[in-house]
Amino acid sequence: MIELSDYLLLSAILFAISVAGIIINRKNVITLLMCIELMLLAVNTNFIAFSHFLQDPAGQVFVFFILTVAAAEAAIGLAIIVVLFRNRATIDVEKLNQLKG
Amino acid sequence: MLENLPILSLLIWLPIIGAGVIIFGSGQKYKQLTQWIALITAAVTFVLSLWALNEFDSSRYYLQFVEDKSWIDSLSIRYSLAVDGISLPLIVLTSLMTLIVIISSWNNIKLRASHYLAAFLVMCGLMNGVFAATDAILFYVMWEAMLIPMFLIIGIWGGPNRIYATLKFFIYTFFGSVFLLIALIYLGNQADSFNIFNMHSMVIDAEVQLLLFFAFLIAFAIKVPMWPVHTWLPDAHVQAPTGGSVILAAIMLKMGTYGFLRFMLPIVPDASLEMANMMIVLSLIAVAYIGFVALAQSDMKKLIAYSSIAHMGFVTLGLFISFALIADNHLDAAVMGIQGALIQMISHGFISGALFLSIGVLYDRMHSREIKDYGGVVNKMPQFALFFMIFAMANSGLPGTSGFVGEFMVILSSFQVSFWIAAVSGLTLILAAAYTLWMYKRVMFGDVANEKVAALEDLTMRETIVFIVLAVMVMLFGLWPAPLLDIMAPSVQHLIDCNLVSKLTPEGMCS
Amino acid sequence: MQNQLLAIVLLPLIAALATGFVGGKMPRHWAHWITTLSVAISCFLSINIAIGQLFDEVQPLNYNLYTWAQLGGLSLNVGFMIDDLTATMMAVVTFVSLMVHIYTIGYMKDDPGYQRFFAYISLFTFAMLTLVMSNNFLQLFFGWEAVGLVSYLLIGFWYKKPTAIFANLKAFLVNRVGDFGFLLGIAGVYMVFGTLDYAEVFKQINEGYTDLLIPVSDEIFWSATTFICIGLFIGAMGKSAQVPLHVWLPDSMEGPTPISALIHAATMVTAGVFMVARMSPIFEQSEIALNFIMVIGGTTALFMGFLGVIQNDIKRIIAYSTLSQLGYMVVALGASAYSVAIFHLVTHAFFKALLFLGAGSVIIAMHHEQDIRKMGNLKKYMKITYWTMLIGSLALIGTPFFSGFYSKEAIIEVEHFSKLTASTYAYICVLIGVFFTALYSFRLIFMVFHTEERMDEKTKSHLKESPPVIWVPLVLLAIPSIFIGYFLAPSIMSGEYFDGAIQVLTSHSMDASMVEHNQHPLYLALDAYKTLPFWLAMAGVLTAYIFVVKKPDWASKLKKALGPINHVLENNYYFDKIYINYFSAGGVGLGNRFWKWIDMAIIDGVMVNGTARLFTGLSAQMRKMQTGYLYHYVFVMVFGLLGFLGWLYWRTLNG
Amino acid sequence: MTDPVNFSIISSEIFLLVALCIIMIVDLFQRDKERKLTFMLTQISFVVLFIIGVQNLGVAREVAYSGHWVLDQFGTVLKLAIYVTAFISLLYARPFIRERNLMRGEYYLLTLFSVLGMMIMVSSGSLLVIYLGLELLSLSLYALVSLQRDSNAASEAAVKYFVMGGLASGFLLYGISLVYGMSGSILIADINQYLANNDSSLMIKFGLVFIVVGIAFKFGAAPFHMWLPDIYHGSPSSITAYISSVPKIAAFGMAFRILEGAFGNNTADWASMIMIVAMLSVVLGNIIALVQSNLKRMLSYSAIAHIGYFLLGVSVGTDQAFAASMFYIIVYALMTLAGFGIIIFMSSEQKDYQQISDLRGMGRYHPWYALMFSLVMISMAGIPPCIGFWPKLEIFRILVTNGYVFEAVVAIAFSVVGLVYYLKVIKEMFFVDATESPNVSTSRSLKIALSVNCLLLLMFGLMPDSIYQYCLSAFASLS
Amino acid sequence: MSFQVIVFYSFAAWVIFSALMVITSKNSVKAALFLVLTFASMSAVWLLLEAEFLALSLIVVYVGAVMVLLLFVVMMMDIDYAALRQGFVKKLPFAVIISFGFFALLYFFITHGEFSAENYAAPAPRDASYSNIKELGRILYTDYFIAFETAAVILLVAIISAIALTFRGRKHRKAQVISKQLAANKKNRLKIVSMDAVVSEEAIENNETVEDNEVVEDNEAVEDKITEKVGEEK
Repeated sequence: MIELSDYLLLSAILFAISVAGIIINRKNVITLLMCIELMLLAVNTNFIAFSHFLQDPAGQVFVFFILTVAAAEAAIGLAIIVVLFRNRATIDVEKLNQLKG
Repeated sequence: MLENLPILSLLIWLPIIGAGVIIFGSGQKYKQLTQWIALITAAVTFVLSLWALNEFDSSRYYLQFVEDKSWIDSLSIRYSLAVDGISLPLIVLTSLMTLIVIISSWNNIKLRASHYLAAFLVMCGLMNGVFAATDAILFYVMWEAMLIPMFLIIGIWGGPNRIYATLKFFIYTFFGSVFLLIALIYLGNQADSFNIFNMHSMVIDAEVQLLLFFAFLIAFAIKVPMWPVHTWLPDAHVQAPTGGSVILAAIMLKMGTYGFLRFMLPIVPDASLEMANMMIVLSLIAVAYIGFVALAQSDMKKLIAYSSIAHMGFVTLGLFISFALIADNHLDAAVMGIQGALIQMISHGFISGALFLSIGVLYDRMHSREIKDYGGVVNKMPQFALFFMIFAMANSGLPGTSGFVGEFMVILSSFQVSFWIAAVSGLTLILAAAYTLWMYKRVMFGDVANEKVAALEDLTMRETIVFIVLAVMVMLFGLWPAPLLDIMAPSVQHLIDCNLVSKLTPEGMCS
Repeated sequence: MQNQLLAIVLLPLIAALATGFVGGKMPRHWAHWITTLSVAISCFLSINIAIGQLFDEVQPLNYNLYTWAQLGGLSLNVGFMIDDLTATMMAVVTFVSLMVHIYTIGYMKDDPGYQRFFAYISLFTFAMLTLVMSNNFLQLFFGWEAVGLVSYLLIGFWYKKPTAIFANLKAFLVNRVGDFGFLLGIAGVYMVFGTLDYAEVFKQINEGYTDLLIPVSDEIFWSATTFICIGLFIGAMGKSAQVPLHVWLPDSMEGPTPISALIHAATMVTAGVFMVARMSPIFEQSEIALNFIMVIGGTTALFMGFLGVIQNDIKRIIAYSTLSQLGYMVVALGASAYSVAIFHLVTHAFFKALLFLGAGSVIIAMHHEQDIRKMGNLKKYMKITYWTMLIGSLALIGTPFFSGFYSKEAIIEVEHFSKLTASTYAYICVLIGVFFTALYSFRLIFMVFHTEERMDEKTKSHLKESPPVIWVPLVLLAIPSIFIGYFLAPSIMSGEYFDGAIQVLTSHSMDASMVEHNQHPLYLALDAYKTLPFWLAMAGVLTAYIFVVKKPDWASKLKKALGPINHVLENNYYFDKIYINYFSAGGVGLGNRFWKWIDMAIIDGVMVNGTARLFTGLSAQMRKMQTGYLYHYVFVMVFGLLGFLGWLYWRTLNG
Repeated sequence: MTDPVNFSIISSEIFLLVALCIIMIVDLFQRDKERKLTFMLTQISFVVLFIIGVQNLGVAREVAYSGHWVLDQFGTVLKLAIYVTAFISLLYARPFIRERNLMRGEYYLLTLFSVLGMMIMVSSGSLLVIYLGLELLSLSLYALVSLQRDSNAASEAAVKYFVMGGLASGFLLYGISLVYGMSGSILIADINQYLANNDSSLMIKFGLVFIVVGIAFKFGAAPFHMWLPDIYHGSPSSITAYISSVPKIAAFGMAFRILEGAFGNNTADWASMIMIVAMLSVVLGNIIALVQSNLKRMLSYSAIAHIGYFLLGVSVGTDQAFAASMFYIIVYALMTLAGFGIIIFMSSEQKDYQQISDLRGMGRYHPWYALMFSLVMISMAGIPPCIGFWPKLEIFRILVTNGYVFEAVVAIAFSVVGLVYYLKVIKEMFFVDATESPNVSTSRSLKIALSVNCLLLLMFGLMPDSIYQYCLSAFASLS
Repeated sequence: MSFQVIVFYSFAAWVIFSALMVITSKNSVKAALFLVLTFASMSAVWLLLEAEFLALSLIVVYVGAVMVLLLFVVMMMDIDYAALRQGFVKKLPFAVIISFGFFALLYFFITHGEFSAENYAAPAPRDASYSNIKELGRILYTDYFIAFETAAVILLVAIISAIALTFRGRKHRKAQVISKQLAANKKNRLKIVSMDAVVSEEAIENNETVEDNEVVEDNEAVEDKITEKVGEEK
């Protein structure tokens, strides 16, 4: 049978990948956005797995709201990226270093 | 009606309110007016302090003019004020010196004069507050707040290197006081109240006492200042405007030794006893080593600043020598040591204040503090030379001036502990005379050295009044210190009877 | 009587304050009237009291004026103690002072600081009186330092003269070195006796007390009494200019001549001698201290005498003579012959003041020329000055019948009979000293008043006798210079004079040995030719005569012959050089090093500013962490998370 | 199964939401370039909210909406602080945004939305609602930061804030999911109940690590502080003033709800972590701030340090400690508002004057404002008699009382380091000679607001109890 | 090995693979498509967990809406992928180490923690009449009333801010426009002004020029404002 920890490990792998993705990506801001979505996906998987094994709908509700928020977040994130691109004509992460020190 | 007057509150808040009025009415247009307001405020404060002195009952020990109001209930911090024979003379000294500073800087400050006066008034109130507070946190608040006006005074009206000096002053002293804060918090927790006098009757075990001792030591030693944390003082003094130097030397340094008396000695007597030898050595270094350093100075203010450190060494010496004396059961000598320290505090207030004013008089006319720029001033300013001579002699501890009294007592009492302590501290007789009179010789005596000296004019009326007051005080306490000592005597006796006993066990403590 | 005492002390003070503070606004002649009158009254009252004490056997008086400070059980007072010793001193002080006041009227006539000068000397009289009349150590110390202060002011009276302001600083500092010891001595007194009151201290001594031991190190302990005595005597060495603290006195001649007479001959310098006599009960307790005193005194008496011979400045000769004579007094103290010391003090006060004032008279006549090589044959112009000075010199060298003879003779005798270890040395010193005293004294007389006229024409044309205001004091001083010894000798020699005021242990007392010499003063003088000192003195005079009058070229030849010795003498045994080059320059250098190396470099540079630099540097480095790169930020954040997880992991594994 | 719907306990939120919609619509039809009406309505709604809040002050603790919503003294006091600080920040913002083409209805709307989010955060009874409130706040802030569309710095700051914020949300959610998995509930009360009955398990600790990281990020505590200086620096100053002050109060609400509300029985599991974070913040913030020459950046590093002090209180974890922290954070919000108020005050004529050296000559040409700013700096440095001293004192007192003497000494020693850079500002204003007057705003309302704000620092400093007693009462009603 | 296990592992593998592709692709479009794949695979896993509604929502919301938006934006920006490609590989090992360490820790806790099969036994499958949607719907509007409303407000904020940030009418892009640059010519750029040698007149001339320019700019600005306003009203 598939145990709870299997699901959790899957989500953990996903989580680690998304973190790695944010660190290694030095060029494209949009990819960062995707990494965050991946991370939320990992969290969601956790919730659903727990919800299933606990037989408690609260986890699923939580995921529902996370999905909602993630959508809103994506919208705002993309808007911000658009603003950035308009200002700089680039979305290169490596060039986002005006503010430092 | 007068009996119910909250005299201590008035002494604190009156000058501060006066300062507030001045700040709001600042500007060149009202310059005259603000000056008069400042003068009147300071004068009233001084009169009030004299009145308090008159009302003060010095026949036996108890706290007087007690005010106790709730302030910060959540922290059990109270607005409580009271004085005893140790703090009251310091309050009078503070009020007097503020008045003197305000008179003496009447026309000397060109840039934002009203703010300058306001700063001094604020400081006067806060310093009175430090001496009057019986709540530890209230004390600390005043203690810290006092730094701000001084910081501004040096920073705004100071000499060319003022920024370095004032930052150093502020940060140095602040650094010290944060440890004080920790200690006070700890004690407040243990005592369930921040009342200083409750702290006096606490049982504290030896290890904690030692930690508290060092916390207090850092805070107060910096303020005194003791060697080796004294280096802020010469810088601050040299850069400060005359009034700033006067207050700094006359009052602010006393805060440190007052702190020793109020906190360190009574609260951690066992640790103090244990560390008394270290303190004595540090004091002796201050006296001898700093005396030599003063000898090498070419800047008058720096010289007097170093001499201040050396003289404050006597205060700390007197305070800590008493531990060794009590241990040997020389109670009379212990009284003498502490009384000597106290009177040295007051006397040094007058003398150093007067010396800095004297240098200010010269600086106002010549815009130089370098000894080598002077020479033969006596030819042009005979009156000034007379006063300066009196103060210089007082500084070198001539009997008959107040400068002698404290040193005499401290040397006498320290001899009971060890010949060597007395011998090293007695070096001041030679060193103080050497650096002060050598400076006097180079500045005042001789033929007129240059054209600038030739253009000097003697004291104005205003300066003369100030100097007469100070000279009278210096001579008065030199020839007859008894009145002052009598005011302090019950408090000192109480200190020795009740506060310097071991705090390791509840036995033998009286409240 | 108490009012009288107060008047004696306070009148000069009030006069001093009056002339000092408002002197500039009053006519010049007011200044001398106020001060001279007040000192005259003081003098009159003092003599009155002295007569009462000495001859009418009025009970000694000891009372407190006011409480200076009350410290626990210890009460420090200001008060007076009047007994034979004090009364004598008061009379001498006020009398000499009065003479000097009168003399000053003439001497300082044209000086711009006229009022100031009177204020100073009046103040000095006050200070000296507080010193001698004190009944406790505190007040003694007050007077002690106060006379030092006035001396400082007076030496630097001509503050424009670089040498004068150098000399006054030097005088003050050297005196401070002495005071340092003195203060420690007082501290010792307080430690041992628990009081600073004379009467109490003496009472404790008489009733027997236990000497304490003062630990100077773990191994070495000193007797507190010895310590006190030596401490106090170091003070006396400063004030009474004993080797090696004598260096200030010759330089102090930079001051106006009246004060040389008043302070540096008659009164202040004898304060040390007075003090030791006053403390005789304590000094008696310590033979070590007495020996020490005797060695110092003998050395001073002899070696300063040598220096007197080679000086050419008229005042300096007298100054060295003073040093030497002070040595005589101190030697007598060491031999427990306190009364003899005081005796010499009194006689010396008169004839030395006389000599100084006479020298002053000469100096005025010479228009402030002090070099005796530029004088000569002044006898022709200044008869009174010549005769009075001759009297003074004769008294000084101990010519029979003159006052100096009795006191000096007594000193030599007590040295002879003293049983202390150092007495032999002291005896030899004082004996040889007699010869040299005569030599330099008469060298001065011959050089100034005889031989050919060496001054320039301009000075010569103005030479004349000084006005009466100057010569009257000379005459008035000349009288006691001749006779006072004759009158005082019997009672002092018999030890009855200071009965009660001075205490001598029987083991130290020389009364018994002195008795056989205790004849009528007239016989004593007539028998003088039998004694060695007389012949030594005569030899001195003769030598002076030969070298100065007969064969002046011999002097320079001798000088050449004694090259190295002469060099040492001319440099004052190198004392000044050592003090200036090593002690004072060394002190300043040490201070400079402390300041530059420890204060500025280590404490300020490394510790204070170093901390500031450390934090600033740290800050500058740490801000570089903030690269501005998003992935670095995330990395740091993840790293923080990993840190916590790792910490949890570690904690889980380790329970 | 469900509670009867009780609108009275969410009256504030309902009011705000209604007001929001009205303002939104009113703004749409506004022709006024100044957006005066929008502004007025916004501020009026804060006033009304404040009144509602004051009426709620004495109300007993109520739990509603299946435990997802809590009305208690704690939340009310925090909300009141939020209203006041937000109100002041908008006062500051007005002249600033007027000159920077930011005077748009969205500015006020987004502010109001974020306030709503914060209200939800501090009143929530479940992790879910906290998360939602947090996101509502965060999303509004992301938008606010990038609202100045033509600014390079602002958009960079927005991207950084967004990415870092998303990451932190992820961490927080991961932690929440684990806690949910263990306790089986997302209701704070249930979790607390579960932990009271069960031992703290490894997974709870594991989840807590993530939660603590998420919370630390929201505060900007080291080492999760990296976003903070850049965001504060890059955002338009008025928005910096806002995001540096108000959300901190809400974040404290969140921290308390989660850490104490849910994990109050397991203080040991998170206290040491918070302590580490706090000490790191104190050290790092104070040190890096030393060499900053840009006032905004300096203040942001100082913010990190302040958060460190504040978290020291949290880490102790007793009610009193939380009260002290609450006191600290409210006071800090007031101080930092005034601090960024300075920058707004300096930045007129459409140019941003942010360097410390730009203050030069303030003491000479504008002595009153120089004095006011000095009060801010003194307060931030924690020197009496300004208010900044008292919360510090209280934090240190809590530390010492609970035996963290060493931590207290280190923290207090670093406050000396902190003093240095605050004094630098005063130095620049007063001690350095200036030949020309520094640039300052002419807006009267800003001047008044700023003076009042700064004087409040002094006034409260003399009567700290006027704030602190409410903080204490917030916790007194809990237990 | 049951069917479910096979499904789980195969989809899990897809999830991991596609997630790795997301973070390693240079091309955003590619990455976005891989993200879609990740989501789709993950929704299959969710189905195993009996979260049918959410599994479908995931596809609808993400794949249908969010990803489209994402792609839209990606396409909209003309990004130079060649430039983005540089300097990527050398940072990879570092990230691998970090993420591996991270995962190792997670692995340790998850496997050593209390989430074992004993504590969390697999629940019995629901019967067919059970409706995931119904249950969620029921509690969403009752127990989770507050959360639901908040989520609604969040969406409102998203709308408002997205509009506020991106909508600005015409001509407000600051980025360089290549076509415009290419189209530029000398006549448009360069204005030749005839000048006299007299200084005072020169000054006047300059002033006039400046004023002219300002007027033009002002007009433009006003126009912009108007269009913006209209846009907002719409």
